[in-house]
Amino acid sequence: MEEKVGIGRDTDFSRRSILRTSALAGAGIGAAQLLGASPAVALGGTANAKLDKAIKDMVKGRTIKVGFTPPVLSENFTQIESAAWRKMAEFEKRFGVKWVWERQAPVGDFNAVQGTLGIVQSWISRRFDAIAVCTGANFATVQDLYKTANSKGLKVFQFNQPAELYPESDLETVSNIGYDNRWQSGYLAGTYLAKALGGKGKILQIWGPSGSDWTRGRRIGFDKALKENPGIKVVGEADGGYVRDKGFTAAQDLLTKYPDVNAIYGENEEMALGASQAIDAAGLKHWNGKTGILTIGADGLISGFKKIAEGKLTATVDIGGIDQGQNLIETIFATVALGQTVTQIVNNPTQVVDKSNYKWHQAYAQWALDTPRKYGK
Amino acid sequence: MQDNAFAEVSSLKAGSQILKMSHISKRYQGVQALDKVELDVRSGEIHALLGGNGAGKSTLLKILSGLTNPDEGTIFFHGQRVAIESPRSAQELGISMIHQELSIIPDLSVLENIFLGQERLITQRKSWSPWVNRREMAEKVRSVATEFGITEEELWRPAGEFGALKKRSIEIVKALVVRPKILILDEPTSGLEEHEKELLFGHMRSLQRLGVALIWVTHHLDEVFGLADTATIMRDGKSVAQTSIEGINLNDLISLMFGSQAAALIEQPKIDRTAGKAGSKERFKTLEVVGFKREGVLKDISFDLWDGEILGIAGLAGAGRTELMRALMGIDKLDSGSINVFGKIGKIGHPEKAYELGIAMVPEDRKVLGILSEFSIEKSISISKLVNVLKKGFLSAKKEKDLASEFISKFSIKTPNSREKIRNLSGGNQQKVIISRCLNTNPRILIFDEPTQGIDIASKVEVHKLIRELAAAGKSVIVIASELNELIRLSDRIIILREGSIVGELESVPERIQINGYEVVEQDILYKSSRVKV
Amino acid sequence: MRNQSKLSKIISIEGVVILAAFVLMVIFFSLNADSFLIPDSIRYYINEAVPIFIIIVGLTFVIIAGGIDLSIGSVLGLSAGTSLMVSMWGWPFWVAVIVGVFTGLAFGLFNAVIITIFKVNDFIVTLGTLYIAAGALTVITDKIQLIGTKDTNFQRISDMSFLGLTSSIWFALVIVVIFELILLKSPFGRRVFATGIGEVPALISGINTQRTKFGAYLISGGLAGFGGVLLASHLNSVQSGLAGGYELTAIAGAVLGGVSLAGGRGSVWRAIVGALFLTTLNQGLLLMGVNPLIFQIVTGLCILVGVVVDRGVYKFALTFSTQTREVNSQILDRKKVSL
Amino acid sequence: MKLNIAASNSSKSLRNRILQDPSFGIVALLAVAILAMTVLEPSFATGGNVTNIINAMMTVSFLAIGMTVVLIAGGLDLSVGSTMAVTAGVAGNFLSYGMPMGVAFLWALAIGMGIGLINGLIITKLGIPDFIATLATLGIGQGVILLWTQGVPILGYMNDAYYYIGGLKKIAGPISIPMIVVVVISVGMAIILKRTKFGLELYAVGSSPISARNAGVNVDAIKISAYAISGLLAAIAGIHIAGRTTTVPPLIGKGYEISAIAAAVIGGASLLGGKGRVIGALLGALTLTLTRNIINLIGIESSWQAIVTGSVLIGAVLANRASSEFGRKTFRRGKS
Repeated sequence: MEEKVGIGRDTDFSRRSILRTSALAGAGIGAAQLLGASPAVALGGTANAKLDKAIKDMVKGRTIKVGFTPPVLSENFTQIESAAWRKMAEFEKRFGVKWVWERQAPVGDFNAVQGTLGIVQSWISRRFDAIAVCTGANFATVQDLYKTANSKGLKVFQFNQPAELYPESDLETVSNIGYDNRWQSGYLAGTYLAKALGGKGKILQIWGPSGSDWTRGRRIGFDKALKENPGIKVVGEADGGYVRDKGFTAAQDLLTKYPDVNAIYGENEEMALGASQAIDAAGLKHWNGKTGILTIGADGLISGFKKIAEGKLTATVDIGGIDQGQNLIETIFATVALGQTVTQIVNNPTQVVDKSNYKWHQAYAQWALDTPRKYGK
Repeated sequence: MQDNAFAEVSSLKAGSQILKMSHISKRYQGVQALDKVELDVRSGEIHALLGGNGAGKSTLLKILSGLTNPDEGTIFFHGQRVAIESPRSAQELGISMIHQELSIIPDLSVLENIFLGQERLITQRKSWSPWVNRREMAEKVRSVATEFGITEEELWRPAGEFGALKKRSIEIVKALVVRPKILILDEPTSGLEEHEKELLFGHMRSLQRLGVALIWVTHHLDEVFGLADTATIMRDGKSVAQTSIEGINLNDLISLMFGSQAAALIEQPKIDRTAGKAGSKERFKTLEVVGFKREGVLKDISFDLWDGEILGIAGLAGAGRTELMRALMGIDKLDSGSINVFGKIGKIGHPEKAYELGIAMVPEDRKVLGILSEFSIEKSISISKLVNVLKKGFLSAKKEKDLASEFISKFSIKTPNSREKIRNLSGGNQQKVIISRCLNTNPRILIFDEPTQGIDIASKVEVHKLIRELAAAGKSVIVIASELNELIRLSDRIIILREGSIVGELESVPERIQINGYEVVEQDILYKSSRVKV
Repeated sequence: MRNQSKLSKIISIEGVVILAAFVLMVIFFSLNADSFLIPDSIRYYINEAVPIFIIIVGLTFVIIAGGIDLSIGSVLGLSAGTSLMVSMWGWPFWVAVIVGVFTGLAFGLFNAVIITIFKVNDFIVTLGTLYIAAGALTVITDKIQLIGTKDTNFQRISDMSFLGLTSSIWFALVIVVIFELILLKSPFGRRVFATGIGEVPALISGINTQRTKFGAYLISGGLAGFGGVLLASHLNSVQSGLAGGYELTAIAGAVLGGVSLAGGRGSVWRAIVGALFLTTLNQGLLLMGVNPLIFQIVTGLCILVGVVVDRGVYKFALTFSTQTREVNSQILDRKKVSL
Repeated sequence: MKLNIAASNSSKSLRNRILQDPSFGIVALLAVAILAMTVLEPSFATGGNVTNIINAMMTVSFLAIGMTVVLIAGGLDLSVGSTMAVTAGVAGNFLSYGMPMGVAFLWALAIGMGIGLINGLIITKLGIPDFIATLATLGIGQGVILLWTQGVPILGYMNDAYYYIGGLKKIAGPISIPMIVVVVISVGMAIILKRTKFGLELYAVGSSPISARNAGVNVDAIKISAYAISGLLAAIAGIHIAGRTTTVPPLIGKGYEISAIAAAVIGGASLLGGKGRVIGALLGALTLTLTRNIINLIGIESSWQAIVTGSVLIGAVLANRASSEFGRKTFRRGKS
């Protein structure tokens, strides 16, 4: 499973190499890491003016209409969107492509399936060029609609979606830009936690809403980590609904019963932050490297990094939101404007972030948020 | 239109003028409800405000009690011009009102109901004080409450637990406890028993002696004599006369109230009922009630009902008259007892069943229990037996219309058309629609609970006529009426209830009246229904 | 005065105002939103709204009978879950349909029993069953991933095409027509109205009001069940939280269409127009590319304005048809009298 | 009969008084649950857990008290959740702009009360049914906060004082500021309901608006005040929850209106108006919080949570009904 990590799959790399070589920044941090360059350097560079011109001629200043629909408005999706804008601004400058960007999120919670369907359908009616979807709807629900979109010549992309849970052959999207929730999030968190605790300890888990695909995926990975570390015992779990106050209350209840736990896993960062507050409220100690309660979440939010800096959150899995945003635009550009093909699954690099490495993750996220241009209304 | 229509019929009694309403006009969305009305009230008088339904009495009282504001006109209170903008400002002036419809707030305790809105007047505290002190209130209202039969314990119970009668007492106590300068009584005796009426009248007199002016609206013209000093008579939104009661008779009043129509009302129509009853046919039993029991309400009640007769049920409040009828209709569950309707023996578990067996009821308290306000006349009439208007399993608009038209012409229901909503009709016409509804089920037994409550004299006469006609046509009729006069004059036979038991029965009432005179019959019933158990 | 009475006659035809507003909105969007009038797009959003149209029919019965049913949304979701589950087990499609409808009926029955026999407040009971149905769906989807049946018959229930419309839409149309007939033309429907106008006078008129209410809740539950079947067949996948919140759209739509929450007033087609108004508003705004964050604001304002206008018209019509002097202020009082 | 009230009340047996209390059913239910949990789950009856439960019930308590006031007046307020979210946003955002805490809170309170006033005005002056009016303002409120924040949580407004206000830091032992605020508000509101004219008029308006009007009560003013109180309490809840969660996600208030209604009704308030008590609202909030606490402690699978909550709601209302029915019957029997 290790080989699945990152964008390191051969096919993927070679097919997208045109963009890569022309602009390092395009590959985001994933490529930057691989090629040993920092994003800041890559940004200013126009490595190959000829190539840029050739692409520019091909694009002919065309406009690409993109619809972007996250399942809910939240910090995580704001970061992804901002990263996408950054890339759009760059491509606009280099290749003369114009963008129409529309972001619509179903108003409601993670389960507002019908909302997402309606939004996507309206874009199909309005003949958008590309549609980027992340939805709490389960995989099966949306495939029919994607098929319709395909048949009308629209390109549908998913981002941040646990596509790995379904057979690749069933996916009707052009590409899924995301990461593997099982190994790149659940398993990473589990092993980090086990390692930090020295392979022994009692832990609590706060999960998202029962039955959601993210939860399902991360649980598979976390369970595998638990199997490999039999010394780690899950003593309690609860539903935190992906939101902070519920995560807080759930963790508070569980901490009363098990004040002696060594770690709390919050399936997403909001809930992990809620758990961190519960530790404060219960007057317990945060993890200091040896003792206290370790907290780990997943997302890679600016607010999470701040808490890591304060020592209130031990770690989080940065799910590569910035890279997802950037890669999403790259893929859209490559397929829509250049007519290339891409792999169906594009997994971005993820990493456990703790006090040792949070600074550059934070700076990277901030870089994306400071996008030179905003799109959409 | 005609200012000079207002005429002083006879000279007024002495006493200083406390209230003068002058040139009061009010339009309700296109309808002239009041047209330059004059009202002149002196302290220490009982001033009857008379008129048919729709004459504008209620609107005038609403203006006086601050519930609505006049379009034009002036109000003088003790010679001072005042504006009565809200119920509160009416209270400040010392104007209290007992409403025609029960104005009780069910979730508040009896005590709270009494002092709600008049805390300051009761305690004489500063108006800005936000506090209420229930104990203090209880002290202040206890004596008046006890007089009207409200016990200490009852003061603290939610008012919703009590029946209509006690609620009326609560309202009266509420009005009296603030020692008003003007007390408005809108049909205060409706639903009251004879002895309670007397109690109320006594109170009215004592208030009068204290110098309180009482404005009294009533449909019971006979009550007016001997109690009221003055009467203002209204017709079609105008005040047509103000007269002293002394030296005027009932017929004069009716003439003033109804103008040209009055003649028809004064002569009561006679219906020949012997045809239906004493013909060659033998009388047969339509209903047999056996051993009705319900804990605390009904104690082993049995009686029979014959075709073509009007059975009156007399009794004081709490005697169980309405409860008996509700049990008969299957509204309340019985502990034991059964009925026999034309040989069908059993229990009635639900009004639906009662209608199936041929029993129909015209309930008391029309606004709350009677009408389905949103329904048109057509729908109101057909609802109890929809089978009659079905065509191939669906409701037929035509059949409903025909059915309604039949009753409209038969009972001369006054309405622009059969699609008019029932709530837009006057009380009397509403009552006729409800009777039509019952008749549509082709009942053999009809129950009338307070059939003429809150309707004007003209309608009352018509309803009485209708009841007699029904009996003449062979139906069995049961009548409950608090007004003994009405009950006695309507019924062929009267059974008397007391504390849930039958304590007496009077056969052939009309004959008895002829032989012994009305007074004797009334005394007899009063004696039996109020006698204390030995 | 004559003109006024003519005008009042026209606008007092119940439902005319909301219909007019709907037409105006359609004109506005066809001018301002590209591809609003494309048949595909219309078909699509109406198809998506079918479950709401179906539950609004049952809801109309309940509201006219003087009750409220908050559970219909999540009952619809649960029924979708049970029917799809059964179909995924390999049972024939008609078994799945029956299971779905019976799931709805079971909740309708439960609501009806607690409300009419135990006499607990309808709002609270159906709020409780809302939780229970939503929870049951969560439990099911937590155990089994309801991601599609292979039974094409089950899928065809909703997606067959006939005269250019999907079978879903046809089902909705048939249901609307049948239940409108029942409501307006059958004795049961008449009793529903009577019960909603006043339980006590209805009872005294010989109507079994409890049975009538019972029936209304059963219809509401059963239709929610059937709506669930259609939704499951259409999506061929079900997840927790499905259709949660539909009840609010349905209630808002019904009220906008002039179904009075106080009971006793309304009709199925008007409720449908109300719902159509809301879904079309949503679709139009989507197609105009309006920021969806202000959808709720616009929708909220539309509901407020719509209801104000509807009531205004009702009062206006009332005034001019009234012959008597007394304007009954009690008609607008929602307090119900109990025996 | 020179009995005073106390005497007349005590003339009924203490047993009957307890049994007839409108909240008896729910108290009994709670007592059984608490007793069972104490026996079954050692960590339940610990001081830590008790403070947890109390802290967790604060938000719903504020809303439930407000909701009770509205229900007493015969209304319904579905907008409290979004009002809470909006005011939490106001408090957080204004603080992060560097506004002094008191001023920011005043703004939040004023806006909460303003929303309540608007609700009241729409309902009374435009005659829109409360359900629909507040459903609309619920949507509008949610839209406003989403539009304002663009979906991004409001961050970075926490300061030391706010940790105390949010109850995350305690002032003495287990006592936190929100607890004190809840107690003060409960006592204050109970006094208002029981001892003032305004309270009496609230019940009167809810029980029978027409009769109340006849008695000289300004029905509209009372109703509007009830909604204003509800909005004000929603704002207090908003200020509190912003401190408790340390960030304000835009959808923070979602579903709270339902919890508030459920709590108020479990506590004996009637949706038909005229009934309800502050203590009932607190009991209702406790019931909901306790349910979740028990689910978490005994490790019921989280997917069952909604089913349990729904059942508890119906069960609690049935229990209340049973006890009030008993109260009426004993009174009747005593009378006859």
